[in-house]
Amino acid sequence: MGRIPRSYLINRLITLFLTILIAATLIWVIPRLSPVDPADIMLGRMAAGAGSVANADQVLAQLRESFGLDQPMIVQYFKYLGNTLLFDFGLSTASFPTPVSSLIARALPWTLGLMILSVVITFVIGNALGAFMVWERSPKLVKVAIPAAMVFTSIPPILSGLLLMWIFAAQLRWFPLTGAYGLMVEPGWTWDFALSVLHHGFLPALSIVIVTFGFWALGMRGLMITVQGEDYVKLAEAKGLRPRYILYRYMIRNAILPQVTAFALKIGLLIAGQVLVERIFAYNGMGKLLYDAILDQDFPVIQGVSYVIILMTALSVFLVDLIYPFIDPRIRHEG
Amino acid sequence: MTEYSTDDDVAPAEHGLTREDRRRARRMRRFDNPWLNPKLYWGGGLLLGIVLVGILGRLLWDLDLVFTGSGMLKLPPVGFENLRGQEGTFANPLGTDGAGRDMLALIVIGAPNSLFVGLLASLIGMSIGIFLGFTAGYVGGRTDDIIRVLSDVMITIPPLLILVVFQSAFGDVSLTMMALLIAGFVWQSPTRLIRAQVLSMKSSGYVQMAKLSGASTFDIMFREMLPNLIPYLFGSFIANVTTSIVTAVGLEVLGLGPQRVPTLGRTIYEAINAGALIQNLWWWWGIPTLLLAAMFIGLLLINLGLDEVSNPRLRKA
Amino acid sequence: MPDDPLLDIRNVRKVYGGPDGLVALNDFSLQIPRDEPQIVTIAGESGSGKSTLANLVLGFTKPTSGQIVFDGMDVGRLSSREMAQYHRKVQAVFQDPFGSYNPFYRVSHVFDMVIKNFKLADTKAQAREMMEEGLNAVGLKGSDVLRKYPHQLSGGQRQRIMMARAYMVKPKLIVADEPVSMVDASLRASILDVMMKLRDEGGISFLYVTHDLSTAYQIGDKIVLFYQGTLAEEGNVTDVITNPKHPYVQLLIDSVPQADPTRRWQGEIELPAEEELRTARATGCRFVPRCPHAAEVCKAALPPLHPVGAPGHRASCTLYGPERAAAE
Amino acid sequence: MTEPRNVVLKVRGLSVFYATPTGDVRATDDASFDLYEGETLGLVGESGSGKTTATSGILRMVSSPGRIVAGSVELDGVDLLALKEEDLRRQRWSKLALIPQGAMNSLNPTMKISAQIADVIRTHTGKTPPRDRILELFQMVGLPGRIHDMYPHELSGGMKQRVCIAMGIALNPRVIIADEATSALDVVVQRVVAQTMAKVRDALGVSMIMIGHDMGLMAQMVDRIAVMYSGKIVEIARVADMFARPAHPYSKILIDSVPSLTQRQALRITGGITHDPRNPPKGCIFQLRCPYAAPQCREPQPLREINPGQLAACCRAEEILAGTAQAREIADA
Amino acid sequence: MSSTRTLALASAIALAAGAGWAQDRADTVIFDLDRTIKDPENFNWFTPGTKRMHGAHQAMWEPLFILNYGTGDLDPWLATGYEQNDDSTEFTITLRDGVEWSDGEVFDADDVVFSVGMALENEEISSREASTIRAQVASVDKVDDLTVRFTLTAPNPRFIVENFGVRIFGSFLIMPQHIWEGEDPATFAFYPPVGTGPYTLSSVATNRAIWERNDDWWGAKTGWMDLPAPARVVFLETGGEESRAQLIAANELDAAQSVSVGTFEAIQAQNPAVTAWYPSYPFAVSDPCARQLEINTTVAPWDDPRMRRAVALIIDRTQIANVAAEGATVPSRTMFAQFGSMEPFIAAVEEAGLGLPARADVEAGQALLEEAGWTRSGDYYEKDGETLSVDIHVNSASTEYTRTIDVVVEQLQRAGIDAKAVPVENGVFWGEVLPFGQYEMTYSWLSCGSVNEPWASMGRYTVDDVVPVGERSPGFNNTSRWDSEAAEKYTAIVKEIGDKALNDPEVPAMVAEAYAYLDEEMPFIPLVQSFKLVPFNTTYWTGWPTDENYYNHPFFWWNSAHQIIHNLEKAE
Repeated sequence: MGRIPRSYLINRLITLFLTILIAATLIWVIPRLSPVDPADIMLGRMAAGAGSVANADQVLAQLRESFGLDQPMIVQYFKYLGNTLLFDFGLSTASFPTPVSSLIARALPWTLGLMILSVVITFVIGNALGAFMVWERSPKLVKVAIPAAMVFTSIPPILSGLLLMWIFAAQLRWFPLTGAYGLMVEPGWTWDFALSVLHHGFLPALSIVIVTFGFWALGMRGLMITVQGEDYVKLAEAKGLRPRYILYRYMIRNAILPQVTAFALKIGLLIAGQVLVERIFAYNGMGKLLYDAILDQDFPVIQGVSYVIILMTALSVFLVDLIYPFIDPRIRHEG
Repeated sequence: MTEYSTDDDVAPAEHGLTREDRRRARRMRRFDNPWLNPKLYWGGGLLLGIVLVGILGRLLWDLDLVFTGSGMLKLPPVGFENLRGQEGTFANPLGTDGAGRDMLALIVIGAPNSLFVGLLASLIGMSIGIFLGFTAGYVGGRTDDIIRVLSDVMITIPPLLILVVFQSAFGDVSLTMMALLIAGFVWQSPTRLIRAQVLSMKSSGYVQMAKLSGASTFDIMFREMLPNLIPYLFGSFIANVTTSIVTAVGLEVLGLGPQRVPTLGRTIYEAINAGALIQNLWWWWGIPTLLLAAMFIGLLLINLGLDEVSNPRLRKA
Repeated sequence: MPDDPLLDIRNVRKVYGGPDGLVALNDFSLQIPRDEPQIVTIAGESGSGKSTLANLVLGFTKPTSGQIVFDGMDVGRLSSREMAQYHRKVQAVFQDPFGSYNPFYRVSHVFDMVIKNFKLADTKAQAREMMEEGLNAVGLKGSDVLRKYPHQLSGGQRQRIMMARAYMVKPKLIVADEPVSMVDASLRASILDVMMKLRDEGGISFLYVTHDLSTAYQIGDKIVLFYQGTLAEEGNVTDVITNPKHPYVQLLIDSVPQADPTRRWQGEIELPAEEELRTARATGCRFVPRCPHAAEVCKAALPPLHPVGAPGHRASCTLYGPERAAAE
Repeated sequence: MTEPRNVVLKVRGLSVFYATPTGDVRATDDASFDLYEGETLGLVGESGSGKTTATSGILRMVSSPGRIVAGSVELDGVDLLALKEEDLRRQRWSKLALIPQGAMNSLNPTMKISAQIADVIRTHTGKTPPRDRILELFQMVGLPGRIHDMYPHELSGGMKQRVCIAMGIALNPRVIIADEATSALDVVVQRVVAQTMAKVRDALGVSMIMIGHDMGLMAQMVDRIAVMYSGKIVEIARVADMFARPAHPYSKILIDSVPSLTQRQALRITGGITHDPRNPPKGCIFQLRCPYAAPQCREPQPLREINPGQLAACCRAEEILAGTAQAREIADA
Repeated sequence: MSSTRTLALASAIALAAGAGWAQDRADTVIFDLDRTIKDPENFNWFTPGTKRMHGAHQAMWEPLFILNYGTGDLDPWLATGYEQNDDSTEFTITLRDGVEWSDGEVFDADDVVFSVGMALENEEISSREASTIRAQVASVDKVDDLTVRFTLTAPNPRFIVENFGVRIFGSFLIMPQHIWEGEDPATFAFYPPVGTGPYTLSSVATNRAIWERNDDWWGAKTGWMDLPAPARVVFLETGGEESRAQLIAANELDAAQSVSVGTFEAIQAQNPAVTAWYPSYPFAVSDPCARQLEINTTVAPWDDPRMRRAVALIIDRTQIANVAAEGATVPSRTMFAQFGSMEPFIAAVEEAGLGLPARADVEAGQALLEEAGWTRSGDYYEKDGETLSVDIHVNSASTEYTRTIDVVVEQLQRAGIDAKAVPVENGVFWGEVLPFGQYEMTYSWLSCGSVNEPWASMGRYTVDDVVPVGERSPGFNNTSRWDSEAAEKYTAIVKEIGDKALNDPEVPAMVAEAYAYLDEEMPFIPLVQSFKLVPFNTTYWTGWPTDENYYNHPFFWWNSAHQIIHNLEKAE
């Protein structure tokens, strides 16, 4: 274990590259299959706001040029690929002429923060619940938790968000209704700001947590049951080790391994699920950005956000694959 | 430390049994048959219930009530009162939504629609999965490599995103179209699963026996291997139905997906957009959510049951 | 007789995983005569190549080099139709009596398959009769077992049904791959007995693949002993077991626990570390790292088979050939 | 032959049942035996005979749907079955260690070998053992020191089995139970491991219960032997007595079924049918397969002393010993 | 974690975050912002994408005039008045004396000339106001420090109200020359921004902008107007109807963007301090863009005016108001938005016996169909074996749109026309369907424009703007492609109106005359007024605009919101 053979690395890098290439191509090709001219859409939005547009043809020609739509498709495609690799997604059509990359750069930290917060909580709670559900010594209460957990999983995250907002923010007033930090708090590396961010992030994170932890719990339950039947767990009991130690070191440690891979794969889905939660909490992350972009038909932004999310997923899968041998000594990279 | 096994080397004695014994033996066999699993039945029952709502509702209820303005707006279910003090009537037993559409009619049409998308997407995904999985596992070599890399790559791409791009570009789609799109993202895991199973089965005793018995490749794949894959296929199918419904509802709640066809997700989207929560129109968002929950719990139970079928260890826990 | 053997294995070599891969079977030759049914034991530890040989003979894998000729057919080059014909003549019984059954079907499925694919019977009644006959040969009754599911039978029953199935095809050769190792001791005899009966009364030869020298000694005619893919010693089973020549075979026989408390193991043996075993795969005698008689000459090349007494009794060891003397 | 010896482990009336909807399966039924200081007792039986269940009962590690129905397991006078859970945990391994079957899967794949030995020492002594102590244990079982920092998957089967032995002796327990400890190994490796086990046992003077199905291995390793059939102990005797003159028909079949490497002889085949474990026959458990079954076998057959040191559960034991028993006196029920 | 501990932790955080804010809240007015501030550090309003409704043009940048929707007059703001020549090609604006930028520099005619000059000289700056200026203005000159003269390319009596009067949403905003001088107006970020208003930017992020009162504001110094009461103005992104409703109910918002009637009722049930334009049902105020059914007059059978009139008669506009708007709006009497300042024109049309009744007359409609040769057979009308059918395109972006069309479809179906709704994406709708005439009928509000005079709306259906189907309608005008004899006569009268001064007394009669052609041929069918239900919270602030306190409309996201802020008073 440990050392990563070069052939394996190359193999994985090729898959990574392919993933990114295919994804980037898909999100470029699909909008172009649509019969609609993106420049028309932009003009249409101007009209939708005001009812009319003066000098429409002149504006259109200008838009076409600034989006490179006057060039042949194949040139557009390769330019797109090249630019995308450099994180240049062009200009937003809805908030022209802001570059998409700067919109993403502004939104990304919030999404990452919220996601890491919720994902870590979900992962920990879900897996712990799943583990305790199987563990013989855990209280009965925990063992009936799974059906309850799964009921939550069926709720769309937007509803859980609204319900939580209704209960904890509107009625109980424990948490703020919207935003990523307090109205009068200035962003910066201060305690006030950090506390405010935590305080504001709690409900959005929770609404993601309660609809996703069931997934982890269920997965962990299955894995734990398998591990529970393993001979080494029985031997550990015969060894007279303390039950908690067995639970952590012999059971969870082994059962959690496949969950780590699932974790990486889930990251992309999580951001997708975060879209609406960010919207209702007016939390200005990638999800909100994407949601607005969908409403505005802002394809450069949709493409950019999708690309970044896919990149994150692909990279996290790639990284997990690379570090897997370090957490599971049985796995060796095969060339 | 093998577990105590009751099925190895012990043939049940069939001699000198009284009628009582035989009845007991029959009951015992039913217990031994893993398919007779309460979870499977409860789960199946829940789903069947939703299908029944669709079928009976079509027979017994006037579905024209699903049109805008067919009733008073925001009427509560029978026995409740809304904020304006209007009481529910039997003309709209589950109340109406903000456009005066009858909730019962919405559900009678919407719930089977949501299930339909899930089932169709999963069915198509499974078919692709079975085809590619068997090809990869049985043919192997370069073909296997290509299929594996492709499915690895596709597993990494979050389907919702691609669907969002697609939907934003194309606008309205039909239920079938949406199912087809989702199907494009649910074939990977059955492919992987079947490939792995086919690989392990390829060297199993009974496949070798079938070869020795002169069975054709077709027979081996579909008469020997496939029946034994049924619990896995079924499990994977059910899991995919869940994924597909989640994806479809996700799109619908974003306001994407079919615009004109009532689905549970679409109804929730409209409820949220109209501020149903603050208006206390709980039936508007609550009933579809409840049905979705029933659907997911049904699917979950079936899946848990299937897990127990294919993995006897789970039966105890 | 030697002109046209039933089974002729000629210098067969099987390498897994490319040219530098693991040599599972190294230039092996064996003949089973046509008109004198025999039980030929293929013995060795796990990883010795004996199961590879079974798979090669059954046509499940193809040799890397060399030929397996059965009844004039080159087993490595059969089309799928010819393979079916081949399997009418060569059948098998596997180690795991449970795994050999498709759990989805009733026991009768294993018979139905053969009858259908090999067109053994024209009518249902005829088929039924055939099954019954096959089952009678192994001491079972069709009404007791055919309608059951495999898990409802005991391990011994399952394995005997497998024998009945193989017998029903009326093959000339049955590859029995560890047929009794997963069957309880008190039931083993019944299966071994069926094998002997099929040889003596059915005229069927057996390739009896096993790690258990005792049963081989009890029922076998000829024995071939493998060590890490190479043939260590071969000969008449009585000669080899009572008078082993190869140091490995000697060690092996010495290590079999005797069911006699008065004759316990004498002395201790050392096992080399795994690395040494691995490096030993390259050239020369594979047993060098563990051999008490190892000499430099043993590392040079794989020792050829030297006759060691009784006719057909040969061992691959420099102790019995000229090269050792030459080196010393 | 009758030197007075201390009883280390006293098992009385141990019954472990498995619940099924149609009644209990009596996996181990009323098992009683003594284990003397320094001796090795063999517990043989075929699959389903309940020998492994008996081990679980002794270790009090029966998992659902099984349960210990009755009996006592006294280790140095302390009844393990009556202890509180925490006290039982302290007794485990320090007094009663286990060398498991299938060492392949008995080691935690994500822990280093040394850590898995160290944790049991630390738990029971409260002190982390020095590296030297672990290496010493390795040496005792003939393992190289370099495996200290290795993971289980890096070892061969024989080495893993020896790791388990090293683990078993780490706390100098009073009793070691070796459950089919060598049955998955190749013949030569089996011999090495078995001899290692014997050597360590003799060096430490520990008592041992060897569970197995291989009569040959039993003959090599044990002092006394107990034969189980379908949950019942049907005979206990010194190993020499057992092989020379078995008193129970099943013991006789087991011994006869071992093929010899010294002389070719006709195969001896036993007939009869095994019974449904949920529905055992009344009386002798073996009557359906017994070649000497007689009408009186319908009565319960307790374990009784036939000769000094030899107990058997058969009403016709004397006849069998004398060679006068007539075969099959009752028709198949 | 135990629940009590969670609770304790939560309240600890809440306390820490909320400390000190309570007393500030009373001095702060919080407005709703319905979108993300995509690029918070860019205050260049010349570029498209609205970069001003987060307070920039409500609290910082002041307009020259503000159109009063109640009176139809232009209330002077940074300007004191204007004069125009007889043919409306030259306008002279007088600026207020003493106006200062928030950085202390003087605001004068140079700034106006410079700002307009930027719009004229830079083709690439593309905000709607800038491109309108570019289309209309030939030259701009400084007469003196407080006087500016515009020379137009063509007569336009509405020049001031269109460009500097906040007619709809914004006006052409004057930028400080001393900062913009030498910058590229297409890329300059203008951060931190400077304006003449009583507030300066304190902090801005993607979800909110905070403005602090400038107690040194020129308006107070010159005595023109008192300092506004709120010490701080916040524009806060709320995210969706549900959360804005909860925020305003929880007193965390003082003015919210439009909500539905049901939501408003729910808010009021929780918080009686929340009010709207009308104190009771229907609460809402009209929006300047009345809704209509646009008909493509080139497609058979709808090229027959009788058919269009038939549809107009069949549609029950009261039901639309009740179902789609929950009764928050009323059926349109004419094509115009029903503001006080439009009343003379609407009345003139009605007096001429034109306009539409609130209720349907299905039988009259069906008679017209039969007159056109259709006969009813079973469910639908038929002619020459063809069923009478129509596809109605509808933008799927809002449920208001789809719901209205649902109702229309039902009404037409019942009357025997096989109507079908075709929902299309927002972008497709505006990008393809409307401008290129790719529809039979569609739901739109393209007669939008008039709020104090009739021409802006009427001028959009002249024959000058007719293009064939498949070509882009200029400025989304006359997308119906109404091009008949009647249309030409209509066009002639409308052009005449366009050349008259804003309050010329002849205009109402001319409107009625022109409207007769429109009414006869129905290139579009006015449906209902659109509505905005804007909730205001009186817990901390009073003085919100209402029907009774009609100093102007309540659209606080418009450039006119300066008036609202100045009218606010602390609640007792």
